[in-house]
Amino acid sequence: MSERSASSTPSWFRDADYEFAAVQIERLRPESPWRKARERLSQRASVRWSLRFLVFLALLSFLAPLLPLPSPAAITVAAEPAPPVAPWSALGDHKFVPEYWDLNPLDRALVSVRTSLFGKWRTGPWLGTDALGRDVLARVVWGSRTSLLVALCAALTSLVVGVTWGALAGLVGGRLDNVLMRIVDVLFAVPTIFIVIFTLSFLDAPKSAVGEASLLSREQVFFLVVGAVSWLSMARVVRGQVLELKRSAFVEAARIAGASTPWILRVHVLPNVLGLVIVNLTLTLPSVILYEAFLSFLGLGVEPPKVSWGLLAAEGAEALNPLESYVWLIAAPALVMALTLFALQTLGDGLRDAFGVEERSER
Amino acid sequence: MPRPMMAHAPAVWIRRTLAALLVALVVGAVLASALGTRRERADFVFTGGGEVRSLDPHAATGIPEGRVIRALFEGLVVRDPQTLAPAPGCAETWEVSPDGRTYTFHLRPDARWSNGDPVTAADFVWSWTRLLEPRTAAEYAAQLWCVEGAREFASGGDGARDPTLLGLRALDERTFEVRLAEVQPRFLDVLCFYAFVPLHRASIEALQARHPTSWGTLWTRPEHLVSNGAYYLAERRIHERIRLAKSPHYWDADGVAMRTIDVLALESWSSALNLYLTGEIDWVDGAIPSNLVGQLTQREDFRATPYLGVYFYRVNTTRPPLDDVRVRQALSRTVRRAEITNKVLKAGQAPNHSFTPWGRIGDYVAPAMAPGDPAAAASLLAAAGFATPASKGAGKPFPKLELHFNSSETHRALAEVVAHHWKQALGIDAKLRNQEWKAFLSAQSSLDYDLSRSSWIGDYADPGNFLEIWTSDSPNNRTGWKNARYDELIARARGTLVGAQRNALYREAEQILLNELPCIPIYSYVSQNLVNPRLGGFDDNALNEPSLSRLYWRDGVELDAARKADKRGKKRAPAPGPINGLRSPRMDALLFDASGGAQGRPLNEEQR
Amino acid sequence: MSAPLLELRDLHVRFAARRGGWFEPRRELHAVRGVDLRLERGGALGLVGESGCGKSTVARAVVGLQRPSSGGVFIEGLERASARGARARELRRRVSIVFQDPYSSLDPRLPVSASVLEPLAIDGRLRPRARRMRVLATFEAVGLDAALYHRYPHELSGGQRQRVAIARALVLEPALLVCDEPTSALDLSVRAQIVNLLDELRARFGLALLFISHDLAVVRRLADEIAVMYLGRVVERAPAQQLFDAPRHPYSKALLSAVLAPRPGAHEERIVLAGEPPSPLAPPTGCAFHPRCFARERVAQDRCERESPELSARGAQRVCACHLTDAP
Amino acid sequence: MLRFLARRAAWFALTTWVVITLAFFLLRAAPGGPFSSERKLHPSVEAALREQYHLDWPLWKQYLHTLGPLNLDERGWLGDGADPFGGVLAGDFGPSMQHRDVSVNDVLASSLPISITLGSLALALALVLGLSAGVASAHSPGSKLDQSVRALATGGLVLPNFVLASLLVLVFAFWIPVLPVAGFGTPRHLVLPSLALALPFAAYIARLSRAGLLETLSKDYIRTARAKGASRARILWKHAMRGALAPVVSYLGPAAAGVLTGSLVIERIFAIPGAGTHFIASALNRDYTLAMGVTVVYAVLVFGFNTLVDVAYTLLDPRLDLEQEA
Repeated sequence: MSERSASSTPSWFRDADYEFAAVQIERLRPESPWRKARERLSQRASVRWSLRFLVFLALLSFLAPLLPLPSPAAITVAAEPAPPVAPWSALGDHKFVPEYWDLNPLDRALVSVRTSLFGKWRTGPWLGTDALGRDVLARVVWGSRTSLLVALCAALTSLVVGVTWGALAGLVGGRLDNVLMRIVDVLFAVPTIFIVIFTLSFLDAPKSAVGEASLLSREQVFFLVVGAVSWLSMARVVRGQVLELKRSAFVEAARIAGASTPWILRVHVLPNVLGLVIVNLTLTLPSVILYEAFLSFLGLGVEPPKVSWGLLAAEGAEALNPLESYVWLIAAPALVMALTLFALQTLGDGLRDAFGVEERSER
Repeated sequence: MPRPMMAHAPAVWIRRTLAALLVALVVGAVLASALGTRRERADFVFTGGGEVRSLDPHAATGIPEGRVIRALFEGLVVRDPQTLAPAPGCAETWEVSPDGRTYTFHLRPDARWSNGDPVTAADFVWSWTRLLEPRTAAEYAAQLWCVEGAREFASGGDGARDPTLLGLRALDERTFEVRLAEVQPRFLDVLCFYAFVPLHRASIEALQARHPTSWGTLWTRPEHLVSNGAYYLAERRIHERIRLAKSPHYWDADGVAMRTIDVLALESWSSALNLYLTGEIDWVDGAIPSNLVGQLTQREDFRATPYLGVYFYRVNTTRPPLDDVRVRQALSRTVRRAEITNKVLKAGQAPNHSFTPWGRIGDYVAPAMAPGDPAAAASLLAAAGFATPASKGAGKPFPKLELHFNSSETHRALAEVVAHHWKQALGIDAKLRNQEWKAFLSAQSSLDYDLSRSSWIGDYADPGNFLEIWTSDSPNNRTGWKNARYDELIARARGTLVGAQRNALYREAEQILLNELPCIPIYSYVSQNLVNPRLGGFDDNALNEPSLSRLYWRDGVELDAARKADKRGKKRAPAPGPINGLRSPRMDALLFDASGGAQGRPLNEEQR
Repeated sequence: MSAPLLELRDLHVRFAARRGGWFEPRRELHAVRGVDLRLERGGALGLVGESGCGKSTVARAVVGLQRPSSGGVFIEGLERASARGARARELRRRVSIVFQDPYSSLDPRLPVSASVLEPLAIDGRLRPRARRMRVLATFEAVGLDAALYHRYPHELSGGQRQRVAIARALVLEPALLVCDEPTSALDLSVRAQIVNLLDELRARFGLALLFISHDLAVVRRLADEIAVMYLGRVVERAPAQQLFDAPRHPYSKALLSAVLAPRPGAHEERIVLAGEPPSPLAPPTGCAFHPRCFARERVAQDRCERESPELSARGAQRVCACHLTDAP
Repeated sequence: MLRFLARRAAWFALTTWVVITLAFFLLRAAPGGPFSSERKLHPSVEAALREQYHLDWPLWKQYLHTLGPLNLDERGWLGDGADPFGGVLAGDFGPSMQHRDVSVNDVLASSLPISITLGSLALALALVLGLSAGVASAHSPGSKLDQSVRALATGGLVLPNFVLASLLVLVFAFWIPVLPVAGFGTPRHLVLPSLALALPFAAYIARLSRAGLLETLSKDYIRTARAKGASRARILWKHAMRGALAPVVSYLGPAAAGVLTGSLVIERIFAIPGAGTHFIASALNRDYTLAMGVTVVYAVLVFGFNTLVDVAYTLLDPRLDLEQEA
């Protein structure tokens, strides 16, 4: 037989006839599924509000030093926890002393901007004060930094480690898949709380070097540990989806056409996994925030004077008793936590619907 | 065209199996909880915190352990629950030789073990020998090293140990002689401690014969434990409860009212409080969360009593700048102790101006340290060459200090307040380091800290108990502080029999301590008890050790009378419990005589 | 004589058994057990049989998705599995496939034009502009409106999607189009359109078709020659008309009688096969069909249980594997 | 199936070994030891204790002794010294270093059944509550019932369980005094803790089953069933449940691990003498043996439950293939 070269093949199609149409058709921008998903998302009021709330919260926690709040750590030795006052009855006073703890340079700059903006004025105890006279509002706002940072850390690890891990296992398959997924299984079976306790106690270990030269702060280790445990389910989910994609007809069609693995990964797998990843993220974040609360309850949370919602909730839960309920001590952190998680969940639901409806209609 | 059936079949049985499994789980769980552990409430229920770690008096160390062991066992002498003075226990009488070196105890003829055996002097010889045996690894063995031959016995190799060389003799069945190698003026106080109770040799050795290589504490199980105290061990469920039941063989069984006592292990104070408020517990002992102090101190059932304990910060005197005594004094003189006790702790604690808690123990009156004075402190700091807020930039900046504390809300709050004081008066930044308990201890023992939270609780009412930890060879010093004069004074006091002379020596030593300040005393403890108002015979004392065998339930009349007599004017609290009271047979007999008949008393409606 | 476009020589495909059943030892699934087939340029071969008879595996082996365990797939005389580099690329151009389910064969995240474009992009022969023109040309060839160019699969009907899938298969101008039950997931009306389209494409481009289906009506419409598979074997192969007129193998008879409406006046009764096809994990001894064979009841032969019948000629163009019909 | 289980068993052994090794070395590397305390032990006493618990041995010997199955101890513990077997692999965790009267096996024997009772009750409750809520909500999507169930389900997911538990105690033990505040012993004592433990999981199961049901309901075979005249409730229970159950079942694995972790909090709040308390306490107290015991038990439970779930999942969906997965 003779091997025919491509050029010698008489084409079935008279491509040239379509030159004009090809130019025309490229002008019509395709409507990407992402944009459609976005549209579908923004059609829901609840999703819009959730998104707004989360953005607001993120801004609030980032800009906390800029706000004219009392110091969340400053102790005024009060007799009893004071209940909230309405903003109009006690707008605030001029007693702010910038006695923040070790802040990073950016935050310190923000504090100085704040003092130049508001002077010594600070808000009143709008959400009440706790047993040491600390302002609950300030603590909730500053506490959001820890909680959101923990969530962010977990999100990043999930994305970087979890997605890579799962995609690798699913795509390569075979022995590697087996090994990778068994590692995940083993890690799942190792009680994470145990790891947390010991990592923290290593951190508490006496430092042989001269005082200050600590490698990682307690927060950082805390973040690392939480991140380290949060990617596991992401890896599983991604692997499952990749496996399904790998067996799907359109990937097989691409393979028949000679597509390489990177090609398939780029063109077919990643875009199809992304929706799932995002949805799974919105599930991971709430559970991580709750995990932080759990650790705080066990006394393994962040170090004072740093605060977190979990710590506030754990402190506040003590105040829930029949003798004297200092309701605001628990209500404020619990409410803001609930709202955040609620917003994340609404967003997750919205995303799932936005991405998922298409998938469902295709099956 | 025939197609393979979709496998519907398994789904059905799976659904059924799952459903059945669910039902089985629920039923099983409910049954398990219903069958296993249903029991009557004990006459008296209390909690002192977590699980009792050991019931072996030689292995146990803590306060909750002590309460149970003292109910189970009775030593030669016991503390009088009101005065804490040594009172006759298993020994009816005793003599001390004039040189203070020989103690002769005469055991009660009716002292019996819970299995009916008589308690003999030989039991004490055996028990104390077991205590001194190195393999027992008893923490309190060192307290007996004043006994002749004890130190050699405890430190000798396996072959060198000869129990017959110990100064312990059973002169006869009921006479027990102890010869001391060195004078111990507080020997009787030491003996009140629960480590020195007798153990039932026969039962322990029988178990050991059955399990020859076991050094374990198998004998502390309810089915094996034989005790000589007012109670015997009826039941023990790890991490749940210990049930004590009145021992019929106890020599003073007639004086014991509560037939059963439950000791609950509760990790969280909130759940203890909740149980107390629902009448499930009659006595809760534990530090109250700051949120609740204000509320509780108003109530009649809250009892705060001065407690033999001091809260202080250890200062690492080996680290600059804390090696400078002026710096330590400056730090100490800027702590506003009264503010801490009145505004933060609020439960009745007292600011400490000496290391000895409450400024005095018995007839010992502690010297006072230099009074709090921020200005003086600032000048001390300036004299040490450091910049202060007033020094306008003169002097070197004070390095950042780390203040270690173990994870607890109270320690954290206190550290925050103290750091605030230092910042305010001296411009010193203290970084707070919250450490997990064991890491905290490890840092403290290896002197890897600047300042470290600490506390010390006395075993008995004696200043030596507190001051001896600061000698240079004490493992509890942990500050790197050494003072030869101090060591000498303490050593001399230890060998002095006359109380007044000894107190003078201690006073001189404590003055040195307060000048040098390897520690910054903060406040003296109070015991914080929530006690059912109906409970009678609950004696407040500085060790928070009411005698469990003296407790009884008041009836309505007595409760009213007690309430009238109470002049604290506090809020009434519910007093659940038996309305007709529950008294010991002896008290009942007395009452019967007094009222001249068996007519009932008016009922009280307060029972819940 | 030049090599045929497609030739299967004693093709065997074995799988490690996926589900050995409860408490059963692991076994091997012998999905294709020695298939020989030939297809000339422009020809149309229909492959029929029940689900699980191995016909899809044959299709997958032809397009290179499944490596043969032994035997070989030859495209224009070249062995598929051993081809490398430029030859492999050339082979990929020569053969393409249309899958059964138009729903899952298109990437939901890509506009359909991108799906059609993909083989061109991978092949890399044409410049981007030319690729788009080619896509439009194939759109027209398969009867798709150019307005659907930027649409997503979920916006299209099943028939449209299958046309997209066909366009994708045509875009590299293959010589052989493997159709793996391309119509079975479609509505009846659409089915006819797709069949017509395939027929038309075959006529227009001289495309050879390997048409796999259990729908005999469709096969009859498209195929010149038909091979009947049972349990991994070809049991009968004959020109389409001959097979439909006079099936020789009992299984072929059963298939035909089950599917074709009884012709008025026809005296043959409808044959209903008993039971389900045996598991390919545990094929019956002897003739794989014997447990369900109705003819055997009439002419009992032990041989069927012992000996596997070989394909043997039953006339000029047809072969059959049956002991009972051995005698012509 | 056997093959699957055999493979699982191999992985199980590996996992256990990893957990044991990790726990052993983490514990020994952590600062402080089981016998460090505020009132420092006399060196001779500490030495005696260390000898008694073999902490004076070289690390490798301690490790082998902990691992077992050979008892390297020449004396034996709490029993016949003649026993040649010991260590984790022989099912003997040794003596507890903090609870000096008992062995770790004793502690586990008394606390584990309680935790398992509580946990399984909570899981069952979560399933019952979650599935019924899911079904109720899927019965008429968009209705008031559906909306309130969804709101409740979200509520269960947004609060830390200790806050939930405290609220439950306040409401059902003090405001409406119907249930005991804490303790263990009667079925009534189990109501609040298992509820507090179950609620977040019930909420999640409700969401999962609702979504699963709705998806299954849109499938063809359900339409067929409906066309045949089956009532919606019947369709829900008889037909759609199977499709909806799969995600719920696959969630049970993580849920069981979550219940185990959650019970650390719940047991503390309700003063339940389960294993959860030991989990934290033993690690904090450096009770090497007890910490090892609870860790291994936890790992075994999680692994075992995941295996069970995998089996159940495969049974629900025969297309899934254990051999493949293993």
